[in-house]
Amino acid sequence: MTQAIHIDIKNEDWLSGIRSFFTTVMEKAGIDAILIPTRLSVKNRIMPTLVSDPARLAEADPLSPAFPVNGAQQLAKLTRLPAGGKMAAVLRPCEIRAFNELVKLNQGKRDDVVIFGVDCPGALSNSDFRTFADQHETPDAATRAFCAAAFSSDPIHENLTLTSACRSCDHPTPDGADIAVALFGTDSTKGLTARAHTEMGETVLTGLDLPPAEAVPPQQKTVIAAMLKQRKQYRKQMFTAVEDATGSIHGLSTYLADCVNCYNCRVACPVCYCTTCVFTTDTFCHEPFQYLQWARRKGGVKMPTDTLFFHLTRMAHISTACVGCGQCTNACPNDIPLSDLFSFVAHHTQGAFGYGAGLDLSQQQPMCGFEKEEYGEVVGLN
Amino acid sequence: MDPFEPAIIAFVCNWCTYTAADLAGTSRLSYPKNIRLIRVMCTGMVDPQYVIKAFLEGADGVLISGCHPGDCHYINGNYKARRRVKLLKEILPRFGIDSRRLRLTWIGASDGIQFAGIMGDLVAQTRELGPALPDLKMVI
Amino acid sequence: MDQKIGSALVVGAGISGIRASIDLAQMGYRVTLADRAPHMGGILSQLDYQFPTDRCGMCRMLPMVEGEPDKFQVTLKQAPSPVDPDCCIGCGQCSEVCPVEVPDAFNAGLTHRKAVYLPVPHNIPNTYTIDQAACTRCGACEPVCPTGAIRLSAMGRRAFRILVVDDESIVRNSLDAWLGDEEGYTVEMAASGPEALEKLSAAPFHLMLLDIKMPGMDGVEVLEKARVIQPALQVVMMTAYATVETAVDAMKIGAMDYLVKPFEPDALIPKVAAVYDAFQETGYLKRTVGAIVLATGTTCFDPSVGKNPMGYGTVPNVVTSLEFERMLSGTGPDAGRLCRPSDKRPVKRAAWIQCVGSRDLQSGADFCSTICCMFALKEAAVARTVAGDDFQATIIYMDMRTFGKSFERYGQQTWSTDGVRLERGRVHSIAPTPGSEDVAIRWTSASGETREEIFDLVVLSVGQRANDQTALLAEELGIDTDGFGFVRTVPFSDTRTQRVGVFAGGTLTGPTDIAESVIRASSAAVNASRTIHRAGGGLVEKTAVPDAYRDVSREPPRILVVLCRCETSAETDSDLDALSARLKQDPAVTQVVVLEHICTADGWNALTQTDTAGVNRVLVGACRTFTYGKKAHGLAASFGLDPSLIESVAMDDRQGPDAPATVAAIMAGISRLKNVSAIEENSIAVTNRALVVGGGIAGMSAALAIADHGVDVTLVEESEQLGGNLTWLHQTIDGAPIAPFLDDTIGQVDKHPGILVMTDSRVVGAFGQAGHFFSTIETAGEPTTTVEHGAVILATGGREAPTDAYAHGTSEAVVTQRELETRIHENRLDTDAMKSVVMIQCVGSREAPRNYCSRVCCPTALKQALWLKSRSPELQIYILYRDMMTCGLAEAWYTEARKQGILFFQYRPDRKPEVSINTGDKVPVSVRLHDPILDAPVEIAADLLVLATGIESRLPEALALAYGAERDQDGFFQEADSKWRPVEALKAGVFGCGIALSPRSIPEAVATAEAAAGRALTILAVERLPAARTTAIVRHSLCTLCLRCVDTCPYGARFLDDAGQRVQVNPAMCQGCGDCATACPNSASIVEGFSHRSMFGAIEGALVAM
Amino acid sequence: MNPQSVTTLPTAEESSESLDPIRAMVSACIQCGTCTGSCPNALEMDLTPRKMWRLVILGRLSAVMESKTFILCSDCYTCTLRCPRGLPLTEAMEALKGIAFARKEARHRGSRLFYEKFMETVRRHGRIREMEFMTRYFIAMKSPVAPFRFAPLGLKLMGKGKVELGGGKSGDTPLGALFEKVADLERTPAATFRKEGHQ
Repeated sequence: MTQAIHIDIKNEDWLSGIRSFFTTVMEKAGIDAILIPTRLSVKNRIMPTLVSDPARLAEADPLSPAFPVNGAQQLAKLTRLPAGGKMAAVLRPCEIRAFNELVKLNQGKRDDVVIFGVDCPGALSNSDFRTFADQHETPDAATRAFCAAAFSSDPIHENLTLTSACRSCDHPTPDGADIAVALFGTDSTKGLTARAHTEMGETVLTGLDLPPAEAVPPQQKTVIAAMLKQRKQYRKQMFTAVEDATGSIHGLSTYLADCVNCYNCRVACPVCYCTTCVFTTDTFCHEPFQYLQWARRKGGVKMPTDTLFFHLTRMAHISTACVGCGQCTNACPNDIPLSDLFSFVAHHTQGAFGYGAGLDLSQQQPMCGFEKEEYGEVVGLN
Repeated sequence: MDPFEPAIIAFVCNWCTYTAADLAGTSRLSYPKNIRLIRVMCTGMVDPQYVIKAFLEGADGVLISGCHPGDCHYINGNYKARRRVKLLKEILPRFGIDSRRLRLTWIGASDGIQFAGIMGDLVAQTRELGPALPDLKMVI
Repeated sequence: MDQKIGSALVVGAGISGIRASIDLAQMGYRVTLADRAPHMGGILSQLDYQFPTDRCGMCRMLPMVEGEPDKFQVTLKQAPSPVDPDCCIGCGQCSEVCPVEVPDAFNAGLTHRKAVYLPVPHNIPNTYTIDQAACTRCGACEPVCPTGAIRLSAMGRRAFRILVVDDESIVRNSLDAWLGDEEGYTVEMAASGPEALEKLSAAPFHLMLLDIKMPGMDGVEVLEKARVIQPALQVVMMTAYATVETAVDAMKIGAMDYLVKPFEPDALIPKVAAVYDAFQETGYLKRTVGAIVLATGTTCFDPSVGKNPMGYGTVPNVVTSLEFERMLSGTGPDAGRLCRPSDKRPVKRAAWIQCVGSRDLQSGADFCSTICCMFALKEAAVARTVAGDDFQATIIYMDMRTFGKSFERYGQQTWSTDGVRLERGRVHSIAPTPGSEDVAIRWTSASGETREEIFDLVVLSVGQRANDQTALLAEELGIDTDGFGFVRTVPFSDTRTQRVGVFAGGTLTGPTDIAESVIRASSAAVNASRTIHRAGGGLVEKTAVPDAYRDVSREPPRILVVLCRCETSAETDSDLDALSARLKQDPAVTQVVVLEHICTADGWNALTQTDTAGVNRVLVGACRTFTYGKKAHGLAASFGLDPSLIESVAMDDRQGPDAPATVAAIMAGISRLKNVSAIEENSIAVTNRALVVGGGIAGMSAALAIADHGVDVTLVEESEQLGGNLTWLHQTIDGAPIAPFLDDTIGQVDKHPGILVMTDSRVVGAFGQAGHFFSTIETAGEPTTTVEHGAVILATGGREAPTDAYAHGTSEAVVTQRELETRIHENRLDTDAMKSVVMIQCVGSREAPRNYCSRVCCPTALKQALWLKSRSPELQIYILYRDMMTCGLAEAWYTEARKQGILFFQYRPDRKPEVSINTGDKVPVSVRLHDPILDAPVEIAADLLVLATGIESRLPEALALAYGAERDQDGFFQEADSKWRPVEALKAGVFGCGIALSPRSIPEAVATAEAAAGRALTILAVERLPAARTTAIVRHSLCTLCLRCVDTCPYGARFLDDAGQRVQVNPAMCQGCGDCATACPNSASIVEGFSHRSMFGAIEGALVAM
Repeated sequence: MNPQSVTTLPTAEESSESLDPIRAMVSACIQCGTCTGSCPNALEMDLTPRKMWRLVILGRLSAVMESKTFILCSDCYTCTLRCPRGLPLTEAMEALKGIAFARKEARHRGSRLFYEKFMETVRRHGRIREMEFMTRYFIAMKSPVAPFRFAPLGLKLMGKGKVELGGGKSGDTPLGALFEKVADLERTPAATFRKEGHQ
């Protein structure tokens, strides 16, 4: 069985090399279709696309800084039930983690899909990407420019404002993929490595007939370590800022003051998996009398109501599954930095249960189990 | 000025703590009037949303109380409740809701006296903490 | 369908009586449950803690279908109660004024209570009762009762009306004094015949004392006329000596007796008492029953009456284990703080003395009380949690009998903690410590030295004794008791008495623990049911169709709020007005009505007659809730509304009606009503067939018990023949041969038209739910078949564990107990050629790999040893044991074995015997061991070494899992609750019995089989399984199929449907705990009556009121 | 023979069958130690009663005979009263004394002679005559120091008038016939025990 293969790169053109790699995958591994970020035919915008014709891979662009939606949700739609064919997907590390959480929630299955992950230097918010993409002549040029900056020896480029979720992300490598394509610390002249992390990955790699991987580039470790150091520092600052801003309900209300209850954040959230959110069901369809009663009690009631309730409930429901992808911030029409807040809460709730969202498929979600003897400290009055 | 009287919501399980509360009542044991008992079948039925709702509606303290470990009428609901309380205690204090405002206790059916005692202590402690959300001017 | 309703009488309302009653009632019988005590629960209502949880958990035995007692048709045989339980609101005012104080038996006499009292403080609903023996009938309680619930004056002797008719005032006055003032009857007087007749016309009387010689109308004439007015009246003539003949004539026309004047009270009073007793008799319920289950239980040994009182009653701070249990209790004398009785000092050092009144021939107990070892361990463990970790417990014991399922592990866990010390020894007596209230005790330790230690408190672990009631009952029913007063049963049964139709449950047939009591109760119940069934009484169809309630499902909520008013005052009125106005703010509240004293009969009538035409929900606020029992149904019927649309909330009568707590409760009630919809009766169809897996004695017994009820059974046996372990067993310890019993049982099974036996067959797969399972069965050489059935009983049994310890397998002279049994059975044992036999107990038991007691090995060793001894009296037999587990009546065999000269050596697991095999002419086996009594080595030359290796389970994990049941850590069937539901799995419809549960003897296996059959019949006997009122439902349009609810359900009541597209709930299995609703993030899963909307409303209501 | 030495079973000890009647009396013993705990003389005993009964049950006659435990039994019957098995322990103690005396165990010679001479005085006079009894005892003991060992006790008793000096005032009623009858019975000891029914 093959553990790792070499992806040939010509003229330092990663994009072409990767496209041809996935073409090989489709042809040799019996993949009927592959979910891969691909350019829209109509405009220089990128969306996850389920590609069945290998020729269409010419438009695939898994290296672009575009991150319009979290692909985990899309992959869940594809794998929820048997699809009648073999599929692959190319995902960012945070998308893989989100997908793992969805698998635990029976929303998708990994059995029938080969997941490819690509080292992720980070992404741009939707509006930043639009600006960035429009600055370049061709889509390829935009991606190349991004890669050149992002994978240079100094990974954070001055002109690229990655989202705060990405800048604080401490899992930039796709450890949960069946097959991971390494980019960090790679010598762009020498080609890339795809490494299998699972048995399924090994089977696929074995069938590709590609040359075995060369030695791991010596600088890979140091590049990743340097990046993580920087990100952890950013993360710390971000948490401190959130903590300072939201240390009271008053502070939290202020933080969320611009919220209009559009619920876009939860629509964009990959792990908020309910088809219909409880806040849009009859449970929160209050009687008119209710509003009047609230108004009578406090002298006034802000409408729409239940804003804080919504966000706190979301924290209770999904903070233990939050993978920090940043899509909530990305989706907010009023630019509330929701991702900072949720990452902060998730950091504490996941820490409390010793849980890492999406990192280990075999780890049970904290709210799905119990031990007979645990957390004695929360019991009693003292 | 009157001393601050906290409002406390107590979610009590039908089989143990509710019975203990009833026993305290029939035994003529007094416990503070600040406690509002809400009977649930099992502490495992207490959704974190209920706790959040209670605080947002103005509760100064929330108690969840059920059967002792190993004694749950529904086998293990109390263990699950304990995890949910653990979760809430990680979230709510970050936003200024003191961890001591959310309590979980085990009070068995024959523990009428303990029930009255715990209610007294709970009110005293919460009174000391003061109002939970003094700056919450409107229902939001 | 015109089916006879069978009825049964259960005597004794302890745990076994309740279990038997519930079983019979669930099978559809009318059950009369009788008890002497004014409350149910027996001794267990006094025990707050049970191991292994060290908590109570008794509620888990309650019928899984929550709800209304009358549904089970349990009728209480009741002497008329002076307190009307329907009216009593438990306010306690009567108790406050009662002048009588008596020791409270509930707290084992450690506290006092009034003559009017709550029998069990933590009952719900709880009503007062009057201890008629202690009550002086002073009447103080009657006027203070706010609801008129006390009818003392209409009770007992006061209700017995006597008319004294005599023209002499001195006679009238003295009779009034004797009968009225002294004896407490109601006495009225008439000075002449016409006056007497006038009184008789005006009011009923029970007895007339009638003078014969009166001016005007004489006694005989009065008698004639009186008999026309009140034919049932009893008359005693009073006559002077001269007119005795007239008196005799009077008796011919209906007088019952006469008295010759002058007479003393001693002559009169017994005659009146006899009439009174007869009058009372007629007040009792009389029922014709098809079978009787006796469950009158045992009583605790009273050390003070024994030869050796162990200081009890004389030395301070010596208490019985039952008293100690009450001392630990929250409702006990010190409210759950552990203080010693004499000076209320906290108890930090306590000693338990075991076998007080047990295993003691001097106190007439050649038996083991079975429960005390575990009882003491539990008390020690609980005491440590109550009194703190510095509590030191010392248990002084003879053998530590951790014989039951999981007992050994509980024991190890308890005695391995610091602060719990076990001392093998026996205390001979207890004397006071001069100058101190501490208790000093002296005993000889295992190593032989004499120890003297001082304790704060000494607990006597008192044994069990047959109840004094038992002898009376036995005599009346014509059944036998043994020398100890326990009821004798027929061979191979723990519950059948010699008299057909009379069965015994619980501890009546010998001391046993809770689980076994419950098992015996269920076994007795199913046997009673068989008797009734055989006599033509059937299992009942669902009788009455519930009243059709108005369909209000499409109407918006319109709520009527009824508030109860206790006192009329301007303040109350204005409070009520304010409250009404406040409630009416909610448009859903269409009407608020105030009624007076709903707790009284008038108030209740006013409530039931309230006009509910314009509303579709009703909320009643009163001092006490009416959600229990008949009242809720009564209201539902009079309002024509489904009971779920009627809510009742408690208003605190100590505060005004607008007190925040009251308002909060009412608002919560309104919120619940707004969000509730009438629930349609859920039920699921039942396949009336049982599958029994395993054709040993347990499987066969279960199959027969079920098939005898007309329910078909498929019995699957893996081997080619039925019989299991009984095929190699020779005889029982009391010498009963096993083969005839086995042949008879197999014969019954073979002949039974309702039982299909499949030998050489195995269950290879199964799925389904209670009421409807599908099992795939593979039979050797035949195509697989699928059986549809409503319940399954796993009776897969066990086998003797293999061993290679003590040189087993290397010599013909080393055998296991089973191999010995086989040699005896096959006549291959030459007892005459042997001089000595050694038996080693606990080989691989009570430690890894089988860390449990196999229970049968000690009695088996005794059986074999006694058999060998009877064959060859000169044969020397040595039994090497750790603790002799001869529980209950098996203890007598231990005594017998000792008397026969069989020698016993105790060994510790860290100092096991050593065995070597000799060659040549030497005696084949040498056994070396350490005798702890002599503290010296012993060497035994043995011709035969017999190893007791214990029993291991034969329940395959895959089989258990196929039915959604689990195995415990030792591989046995995991019961739903070790005490209260010992033969059923957590998953409804799946039962276990016999050795599959845990190692046990033949009668014990049969009892579990019958118990499992009885529990299964509660499902199989009905056509549709009713669902609990509070169950969870799935709102499919919201469901995202994450299956968290399926995973979290503790009852396995949720499943994904065949298409994998919908989560379904089996309403018969769902218990309504709501865990699924909490696990579900978007309320796709909700529990009826506890929706988020309703809970949010309750929370808001509570806080709005503040 | 040391009780701590190895016990070999089945017992090979000669003449251990003389223990059989006593074994039968105590065979139901469960070695709980209540007898030892309740015995007022236990502290003086070289073997606790429990150990001694164990040796009896194991048939170790010589080890039992070497012990003075049964000799020290003062027949207070506390153990018999307290024994949970209801065993006739005091009588078994007596029976052991009987065996020891019958075997003329050297170790128990003093006790044996004390009893013998006591009973002889009783046989001759129908009552105890202290001076004659002690004189006979001293002669039988053939020990020059024996009188001196008893001197302090004797003087103390004399001082209280508890010892009748000289021929005495009361008349004698010799009990020879009675003693012969008992001797007759004792020739069949097993039968006696069975008759008294201590099984």
